[in-house]
This record gives sequence, C-alpha cells and structure tokens, in this order.
Amino acid sequence: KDWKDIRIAFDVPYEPFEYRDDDGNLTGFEVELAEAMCEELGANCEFVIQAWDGMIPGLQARKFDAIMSSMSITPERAERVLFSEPYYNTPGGWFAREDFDTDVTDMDAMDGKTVGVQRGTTMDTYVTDNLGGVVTIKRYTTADDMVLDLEGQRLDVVFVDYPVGEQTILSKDGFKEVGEPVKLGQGVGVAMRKRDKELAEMVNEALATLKEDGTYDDIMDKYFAYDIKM
Amino acid sequence: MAMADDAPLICRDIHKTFDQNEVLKGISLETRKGDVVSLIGSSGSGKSTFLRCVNLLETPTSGDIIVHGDPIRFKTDRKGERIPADNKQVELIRARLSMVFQSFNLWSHMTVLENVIEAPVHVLKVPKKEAIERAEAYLHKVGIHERKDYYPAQMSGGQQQRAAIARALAMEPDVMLFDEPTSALDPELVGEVLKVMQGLAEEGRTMIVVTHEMSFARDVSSQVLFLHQGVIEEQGSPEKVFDNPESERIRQFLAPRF
Amino acid sequence: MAMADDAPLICRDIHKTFDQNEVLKGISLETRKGDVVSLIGSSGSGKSTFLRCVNLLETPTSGDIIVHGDPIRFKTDRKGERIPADNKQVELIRARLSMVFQSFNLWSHMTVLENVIEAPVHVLKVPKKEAIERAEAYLHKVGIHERKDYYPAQMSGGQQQRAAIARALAMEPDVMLFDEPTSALDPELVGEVLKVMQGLAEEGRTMIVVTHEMSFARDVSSQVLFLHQGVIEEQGSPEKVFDNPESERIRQFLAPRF
Amino acid sequence: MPEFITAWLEGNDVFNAMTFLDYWQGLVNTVQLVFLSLIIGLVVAIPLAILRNSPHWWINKPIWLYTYLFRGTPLLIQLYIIYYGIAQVPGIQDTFWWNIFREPFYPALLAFTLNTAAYTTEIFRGAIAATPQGEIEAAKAYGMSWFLRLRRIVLPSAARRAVQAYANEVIFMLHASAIASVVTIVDLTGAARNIYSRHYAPFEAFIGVALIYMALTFLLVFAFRKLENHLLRHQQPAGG
Amino acid sequence: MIDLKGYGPRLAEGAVVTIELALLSLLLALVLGLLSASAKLSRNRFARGLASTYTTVVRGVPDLVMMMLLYYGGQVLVNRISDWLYENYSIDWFVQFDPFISGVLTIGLIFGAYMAETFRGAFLAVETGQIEAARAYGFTKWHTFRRVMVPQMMRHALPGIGNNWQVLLKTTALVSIIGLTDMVRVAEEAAKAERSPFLFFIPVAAVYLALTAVSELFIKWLDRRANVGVVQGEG
Ligand SMILES: Nc1ncnc2c1ncn2[C@@H]1O[C@H](COP(=O)(O)OP(=O)(O)OP(=O)(O)O)[C@@H](O)[C@H]1O
Ligand SMILES: Nc1ncnc2c1ncn2[C@@H]1O[C@H](COP(=O)(O)OP(=O)(O)OP(=O)(O)O)[C@@H](O)[C@H]1O
Ligand SMILES: [Mg+2]
Ligand SMILES: [Mg+2]
Repeated sequence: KDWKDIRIAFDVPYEPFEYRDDDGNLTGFEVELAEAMCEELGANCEFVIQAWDGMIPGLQARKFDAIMSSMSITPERAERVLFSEPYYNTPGGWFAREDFDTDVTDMDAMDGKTVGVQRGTTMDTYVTDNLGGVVTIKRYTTADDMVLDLEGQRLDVVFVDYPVGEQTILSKDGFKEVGEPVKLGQGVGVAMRKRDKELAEMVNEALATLKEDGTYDDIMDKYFAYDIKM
Repeated sequence: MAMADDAPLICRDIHKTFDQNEVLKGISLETRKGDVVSLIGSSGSGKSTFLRCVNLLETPTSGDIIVHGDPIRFKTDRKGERIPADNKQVELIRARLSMVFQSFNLWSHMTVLENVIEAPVHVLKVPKKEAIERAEAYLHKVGIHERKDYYPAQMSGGQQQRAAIARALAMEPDVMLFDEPTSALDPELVGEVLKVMQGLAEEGRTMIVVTHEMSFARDVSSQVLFLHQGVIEEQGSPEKVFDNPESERIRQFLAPRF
Repeated sequence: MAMADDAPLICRDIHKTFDQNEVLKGISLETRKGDVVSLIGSSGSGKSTFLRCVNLLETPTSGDIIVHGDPIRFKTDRKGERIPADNKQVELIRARLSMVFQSFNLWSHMTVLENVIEAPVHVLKVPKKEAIERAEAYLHKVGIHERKDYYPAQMSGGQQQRAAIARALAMEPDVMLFDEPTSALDPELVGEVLKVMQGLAEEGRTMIVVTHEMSFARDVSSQVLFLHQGVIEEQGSPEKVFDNPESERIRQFLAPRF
Repeated sequence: MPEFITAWLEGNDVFNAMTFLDYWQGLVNTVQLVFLSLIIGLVVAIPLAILRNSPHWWINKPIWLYTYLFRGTPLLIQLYIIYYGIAQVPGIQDTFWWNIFREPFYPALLAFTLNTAAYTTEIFRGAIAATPQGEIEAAKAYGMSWFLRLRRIVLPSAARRAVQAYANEVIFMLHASAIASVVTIVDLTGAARNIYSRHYAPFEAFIGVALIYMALTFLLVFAFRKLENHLLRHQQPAGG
Repeated sequence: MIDLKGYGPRLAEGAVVTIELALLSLLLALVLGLLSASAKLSRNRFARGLASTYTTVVRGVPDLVMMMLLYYGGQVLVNRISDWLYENYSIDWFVQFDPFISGVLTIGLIFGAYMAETFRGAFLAVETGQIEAARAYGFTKWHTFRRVMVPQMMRHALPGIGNNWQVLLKTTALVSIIGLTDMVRVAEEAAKAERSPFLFFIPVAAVYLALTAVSELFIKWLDRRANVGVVQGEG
C-alpha cells in the first residue's frame, strides 16, 4: 500500500481539539494538525466521525486507518494499536465549587471526599493509582455529566483534562481551580493498526517536520494560551 | 317477609334491546317457593337473554326484577344507559341465584373440582374442607366424580355440561337458572339429571329452566312459558300450555316430527 | 374404483389412548354410499373422539382409515408417536369429509356468511360469487339467513349451531360427520334440521351422526352403533339395535325415563 | 482452532483476578437493580393495568398518559432527568431526601421501576381485556365481587396470556440496566466499560460481560419456561 | 419555541435516519418473529431447535455487544478472509459492511427474537377449537395460519408488539457506535458542544413521543380490527 488515501477518525465534539464551527465544518486543534500532516504527506485524507465506543473496533475492522481523537498513550492501549510519537500532552487539573477549601495533595484532608473523573482517561488512572483507597471515585462518560454532579453537590472535586476543565467548568460561575495542574502520562498519539508500520513511520516523520517548521506552533497558538507541545 | 318467601323471584315487564333490535318485548313472571318454571320456545326467541337479564348479566332496558321482595335498584349512567345502582345488592342476589350456562363457561384454568368449590369457598365462605366434601357429593350425583381432576378442555361435551351443573348445585341456591342443562347429554343421563332437578324442586328450591325436553316441561314444571320472538305467547300450567294452547304458534311448535 | 364408490369410508380397529387412558378400544365401521350411521352411547363413551379420529384431528393410536379405497398412511415420529405420513393426503381427505363440531367452533372473527364461504372458496376454489349464492341457500335452509352478517358471539346457541351446520353443508362433501348437530335446537328446529339431513342421505351422501335423538337414529339411519366405554356394544340395523338388542347395557340406555 | 484460544487466554491481560472482582461487583449491582425494579414494577403495574381497562376516562386517561410518556421516551432520558434533575431542585441538598437521592442507586431504581411498570401495565392491560367473556360471566353469575373476580378468574387467566410478553420485558430490563453506568453505578456494563477503557480490548471486555448477561438470560428463560409449563398445564394433552 | 442553535436541520436528518432504521428493522423483526414463532410451535424438531437457539441466544447477548460483534467482528472476519485470499490466491475480493444495512439487520435480528416470543404466546392463546375447525375443513397449514391463526392471534399479540416496537425505536440509538448519525447522536453532539445537557433532548423526546402517538393510534386501529366479533372483557 502506498498510503495515498488515509482515513482518519475523530469523535466530535471535544473542544478545542475537534468540533464543528458555526457553519458545521469540522475544525479544532487536532483537525488542523491532521490537515497539515496530510499535506506534508501528500496524501488524500478523509475525515470520519466515529463514536468513541466504536473507535478501536472500527480501526481493526479497517473502517479507517488512523485515530487522531485525543487518545492518550498507555501501555495497555499500546498492546492493541500502534501509536505514533506523542504530538501533545495536556496536564490534568483540579476543579471544585467556590466553597471548596481542601488541599488536594493532602491525603488526610482528602479522606472521604468524592472525586469525579472521566472514565478511562489518564486522569482516571492517576486518581485510581494515587488516591484509590482514600477517596470515593466516580467515573463519568462525558465531562458534562460530571460537571452537573459537581454543581448538584454529589462531587466535591473533579480531576479533568485541563483544557476541558477550563472550557466546561471555569466558564461557569461558582467554580474555581484548586491545586496545581499535574503533568501526566506519555501524551497523546496517532493510533494505527499494528501492522501498518510504514504508515506510522510516515506519520512520525510528518509530525516531526511540522513541529520543526513552526506549523505546529501556529496551530497550537490559535487554540491554546499555554504550551501543550511534546 | 311472608311475601318474600312466597315470591323468590318476580319479573315485571322486562324489555331488552340490542342496538336497534328488541329481543325481549315485555316478559313478566311470578314464582313461588318450589316452583319449576319451564321456558320453551324456538331458537333465537330470547330465552337465554331472559335468563341473563334475571341475574343481571344483561341489564334490562326496562322492567323490574324483585328477588325475595327486594327490588333491584337501577340508575342511569352518563351515557344514558341503565345500570344496576348497587353492586353489593347485585352480588348478594347473584349468590342466591345460580346459573348453568348454555355454553357451560367452565373456568378453563381450573380442574373440575376447583371449578365446583370456587364459588362456595370464596363467595359463600364455606370452609374448604366442607366445600370439597359437598363438591364430591355433587360430582358423584352427576356421575363425573372420577373426572374431578381433569381440566375442562380434556373432557367430553356431556362431562363438561355435568360439571357445570355440579358447579351450580354446589351453591345450594334459592333459585336456579338452567339454560338447556341437558343439551349435550344422552337420554340416559338426561333422565338422571332431570331426576336430580326434580329432587331439588321437592326440597323447595325454585327453578327456571330453559329446555327443549317437552316431557320434562310437561311432567315436572309447575308453570310453562312459551316465548316467541321476545313475547310470551302462552303461559300457565303444563296442562293448559300443552293440551289447550290458545296460540296457533305453539301448536305448530309442539307438532311431533320424528 | 367400484369398490371405492361402494365404501366411502372404512375404519378398522381404531384405538385411541390419551396419556394412560384408553378411550377407544378397537372400533370398526364400514359404510356404503348413502349410508347414515348413527353413533349413540353415553357421555364420555368416546363418540366425539371417534369422529375426531376419522378426520384425523386426533391420530388413532392404532388402526386403519380408508377413504374411497385410499388408506391413510401413517408414520412414527421421533418421539415414537404415530402421525399421518402425508399432509397433502390428509388435507384432500378432509376436504371431502366435513364436520359439525359439538361445540360449533365457528370462526369468531368472521361473520356467519364468511364462515360458510371460507372453505368452499379457499379449499374447493369455488368462485366467490357462486360460493355466496350457495351459502345463502344453505343459510335459508337452516333458517338463519337474516343473521348472515352477525358475528358468532352475537347469536343464540341454536343460531350458532345452525350456522355450523350450514358451514358443513356448503362443502357438499361425500361424507359428513355430525357431532350432536341438534343439541342446542328446539324440537321444531330439530325436525327441520333432521329433514335436511335426511334429504342429504337421499342425495347419496354418507353421514356419520353422533346423536341423542333416538327417533332420528331409528327412523333415518341405515346402521346404528352403540358405544360403551370405548367399545362397540351393539351394531347393526336400527331394527336390530333398538328392538332386539343383545347387550343388557343398551336396554338400560334406551329405557324411557320421562 | 483450540491453539488459538489457549494462546489467547495465556497472552491476555484482560481476564485476571482484579477484573473478575470488578465483574462480580457489577453483577451484584445489576442483579439488585433489575430484580428490585422488576418486583416493584410488577406490583405497581397490575393495579394500573386493571384501572387502565376502566370505563371512566378520569381513571384510565391518566394511566394512559403515564404509560405513553414512559414508553414513549428513552429510559436514558428518564434516568437523566431523575438523576440530574433532582440535584437541580433548589435546596434539595439540605433536606432529608438528599440522603436518598445523593447516591445514584435510588434515582436509578426509581427510573427503572417507572419505566418497567409502564411496559408491564401495557402487557397486562391487553391480557386482561382478552379474558374469555363467558368465564367472566360465570364468575359474575356466582355472585363474585369485582375484586374476587379479578383475583380468582381474570388475573390467573390473564397471566397465561401475559407470560411470554412479560418474559420479554424482564430480559429487556436486564439489558436496559446497562445504562446505569452513565450515572456512575458500576453495574456489569459499567465494569466492562471500565475494563475496556483501561485495557482498550473491546472484544474481550464486552464478550466477557456478554457471557455473563447470557448466563443470566438463560436462567431467566429457563425459569419462565417452567412457569409457562405450569400456567399452561390445562392445555397440555390438547390433541396434536 | 426552543432555540435549537442551528442544530435543527441536522436533528431532522437524524430523525429521518431513526425512523427509516426503525421501520425497516420492524419489518424484518415481524417477519423473523412470525417465522420463528411458527417454527417453535411446529412438529419439526430441527425447526424448533433452530428457532429456540435463535431466540435464546439473541435475547441473551446485550444489544451493544451484538451490534459490535456483527458489524466490527463480521468485518474483521471478512478482512481476514480477504487477506487470506489475496495472499494465497491473489484474489482481490473485499466487502465493506454498510452501516445502515448492518444496523437494520442487527436490530431486526434482535427484535425478531422478542417478536417470536410475543407471537408464540399469542398463538398459544388462540382457542384450539378454532384451529381444529380449519383443519377439519381441509385447510392447508398455510391457509389455516393465514386465515384463522393470524387474525385470531393478533389481538393477543398487539400489546406485546406495541411494547417491542417502543423498545426497538429507542434501540436505534445504538447505531452511533457503528458510525451512523441518528437523532440521539446529533443531540449528544449538540449537548456537548453547547454545554446544555437537557436542551437537545427535548426535541428528541418530542420526536419519540410523536412517533409513539402515531403508533398508538395505528395499534388502536389494528386492535379494533383484531377484536371484531369479540365481546370485550371487563375492566
Ligand atoms: N384431550 C384429552 N385428554 C384426556 N382425556 C380426554 C381428552 N379428550 C377426551 N378425553 C376423554 O375421553 C373420553 C371420551 O371423550 P369423548 O369426547 O369422545 O366422549 P363423547 O362420547 O363424545 O361424550 P359426550 O356425549 O359427552 O360428548 C372422555 O372420558 C374424556 O374425558
Ligand atoms: N350480544 C348480542 N348482540 C346482538 N344480538 C344479540 C346478542 N345476543 C343475542 N342477540 C340476539 O338476540 C336474540 C335472542 O337470543 P337468545 O340467545 O336469547 O336466544 P335463545 O332463545 O336462547 O335461543 P337458543 O334456543 O337458540 O339458545 C337472537 O336473535 C340473537 O341473535
Ligand atoms: Mg339460548
Ligand atoms: Mg362428544
């Protein structure tokens, strides 16, 4: 295969990484990065919208060739799919209601609190591994559900992808960031089938070029006020 | 009270209309304790409908029904239909009038024995043990005791009919309404069943029997009604109705053919 | 072929067992064209079961059935039960044997007229118009023509029974099986219906009639079978069975009671 | 291909003691939730089904509206509205009710119960309406009161016609309970989702849970087959 | 009126997908249900076994898993076969599963199993006398089935069919995992994008309720026809 045609899957919306603009066009940080990458590769790219649960099955069933939908690199996932070099990493952030005054790094103070995370994210792994026996962990499918429960006082504090927290929580009244953002994991990579090694090499080369020639930084600056580059 | 005992059942000018179709056109009947009233008449003349009106399975369009001196109260519902005013009254009356249906209507999910004890146990509150004893006696009487644990669907027509009769007998009611109780029976059994009914009459129970057995109507009944197209064409003692009928219609009806 | 015409229906040594209960214990019957066979016997003796075996609504546990010289083929299924081997053969035979059920079994979702034309139109492929004409004639014959657009549930017992008879007549079959065709009828109608049946016999149709009308059995039938507990106790011409019976049982059965 | 299977079992990191424990906890939660909602739902549905056949519009119409709304909208939306909606009621957090509705279990139980009761009402309404008229008349003719008739004749007879459709409803409920995981209940599916997202082995995680659901369903089907044989025994030796 | 923030047209498209999917799968489910209900009641042991396996297994597997297995699992299988053909025989053969057709097939297959049970129960509720009368008049099996059993069974089956249809309608939302955009998927997207979790489910619920209203009317009409000639039971 010469990889002149590549199908890339996204789960929308996941602002600001992939979402639809007011005209309904697909856009966002990862989408623009993917566009740049394809141009670099000289490939003809097709973007596929796929719900998250069907991501890996769809990849394996060859419904598309690559996933660029903020999939964090983990050892377990790496057994199923082939990851490119990471192309971004965002920290996890702690968010709570205004009246929350506990130090999230103080294990004793956190004892008995209820913490919300998004199921299967690196934030989930972090909280499970570090606070597992201390706090009650509630896992949510979407960040919005989690915010509803934070509002409804079923949760004391949530630990989410920083940009997500910024967008969904800090944009509302009555919430604040607590503690420091935590750098987590190995970052996000493009996921491909294990057998498509040539594709992975091509993708890695293209990403490296973009990072060097400033294209990556231009795109990043459009969406973020801080550095997520890896 | 004397009157009540004297007249277990009085019907006055019963009318019944289905849709536009007037099926009963003013039937009146007065019974005394121990009376056996035979209702004869051709198919579709309204015999079953009349019995069904008596125990209020159909509400008469007009007319009165008086059981033991107690007139059944009616009211008119929102749709302008006449309905009984007091359900408790109706239930009490029905428990004293038991009925054998033309199509038996045994409860299909119960065995014969269960069918027979159902109403005594749950309506009359007879203790279950006693009800079973009583039921077995009646099942013996109609000759289907050895079938007591069968379900209705597993029995022959005649056996079902006898089960239905046993079910009615087990209520030991004041007034019994029989709708062609021997239609599915062979002549031998017809005799047996009619004998049982005669016995009941002698015990003082009142019976209204829709029948095609003219010999029964003539020999056992104290009163015969001949219905024709919803009207009583002839009414009176068996002698009068069978031997000196006034109407031409009944003469034709009774003419022997086979 | 001559033989076939001579013997529209032969049954040889029919047995039928429900669970452990042997209901028919070897019934044999030979008919000729135009024969009227009356089946009499007490309730539960197996009359209906025999009729149901003849047109294979029940499969006989053993024994042969031969229709117009054509023996019905049986096979044994995996469970060791005997079943007819050839469904087409069974359907063909049934279309030539029509049956009136003891409990009528009118199709409740069809009007009377629809009930009567259903089988002629769809089984015999009679054109619909012709089937309707024929049906109306038979409905006239049994006197319920004006009820032709009623549903079974809206009719009296006798009307339903007559509709069932009309439905069977409309098939104009070679052999007719009647299971107590007059049980729900008044004496006048009994006479009418029996006259219709006599007419059919004269046309050369063969009939097997389960009946409690001894006068019919005696006057019309060419052969009488008396069943008792699954066994033929007495068989022969009406004169023989009624006037010179060999068995004690039948004498008791026939003894007049009312 | 047996080698393929053994090799896969050895080489897999999805099925281990930890995940089995997760599945077990999920199983307990699922069974509890489904069983309780079905029992309560049935108890609620039978009277509703009876009243739904009432000739009075002010009795039957409200019940119709209830079944219409709860059958007409997805269970997920019902669950969302009850679980998240309750928390939005101003001041609820300071009342006694919050102790109950804070945990996801009770809101989920409420949503499931209301949902299954609506479907069950519909099933029983039909079965009750189809009771043979003659048998009801016989019951009336023997002086049975409305309630006695229901208890002894109509409901036992209706149960025979409802049992197959109700078995369907029970299995529907078992499968539908999977959405409990969206309100943070770790039921069977929740466990599978957690394992899925941790290990990213969709087929293994979901096939594992599917086997458990299947085992539960087989149990149910078996139990209902027994019940059906018992209820329909009066039709048993019906000829050929 | 609710302001749909520009999602109106996409929601409408999603609703069309939902309705098409639901109706086609219903059709398939009814056919499969009738077939397997008759198979289950037949004398043929093989047919009975096959139908029982189908209804038990399909009802046993959760819908989501069924969907994934058939669509993705099926595709993986086809891919393996096509690879093998290509490597060994240089035959270039490849089939891409169509998500819409797969959705209809999967949902139809699942609900066929439920319909089968509903129909089986309804057939058992038909009085034997009615069927015997048909057989006694020489009706073929098919004719008995079509003219007597189906019309009489319908009034017992309708409540169950109605329920199954309601559940089926909502099950169509599953197809988002195989890449179809039904109305629930659009609403979820919109809810996430606009951060208003409840707003977009109101039109979805309204569409479902409207469909329910239409189907209730239709079922009521069918019910009246199915109950022709029946004196209705009491309340
Ligand atoms: N499905 C069945 N299962 C078990 N026993 C049955 C079944 N059908 C009939 N029987 C039994 O077989 C016997 C004969 O029944 P059948 O209906 O043939 O009697 P019959 O002669 O027609 O009586 P009747 O004059 O009362 O109609 C009865 O004792 C009945 O209980
Ligand atoms: N539900 C109904 N709707 C319309 N007409 C009815 C209904 N029930 C009975 N009828 C009609 O009322 C008339 C009287 O019926 P009924 O059953 O009282 O007759 P019957 O005297 O008992 O006859 P049989 O001796 O044949 O049983 C019949 O013509 C019948 O068609
Ligand atoms: Mg009558
Ligand atoms: Mg019989």
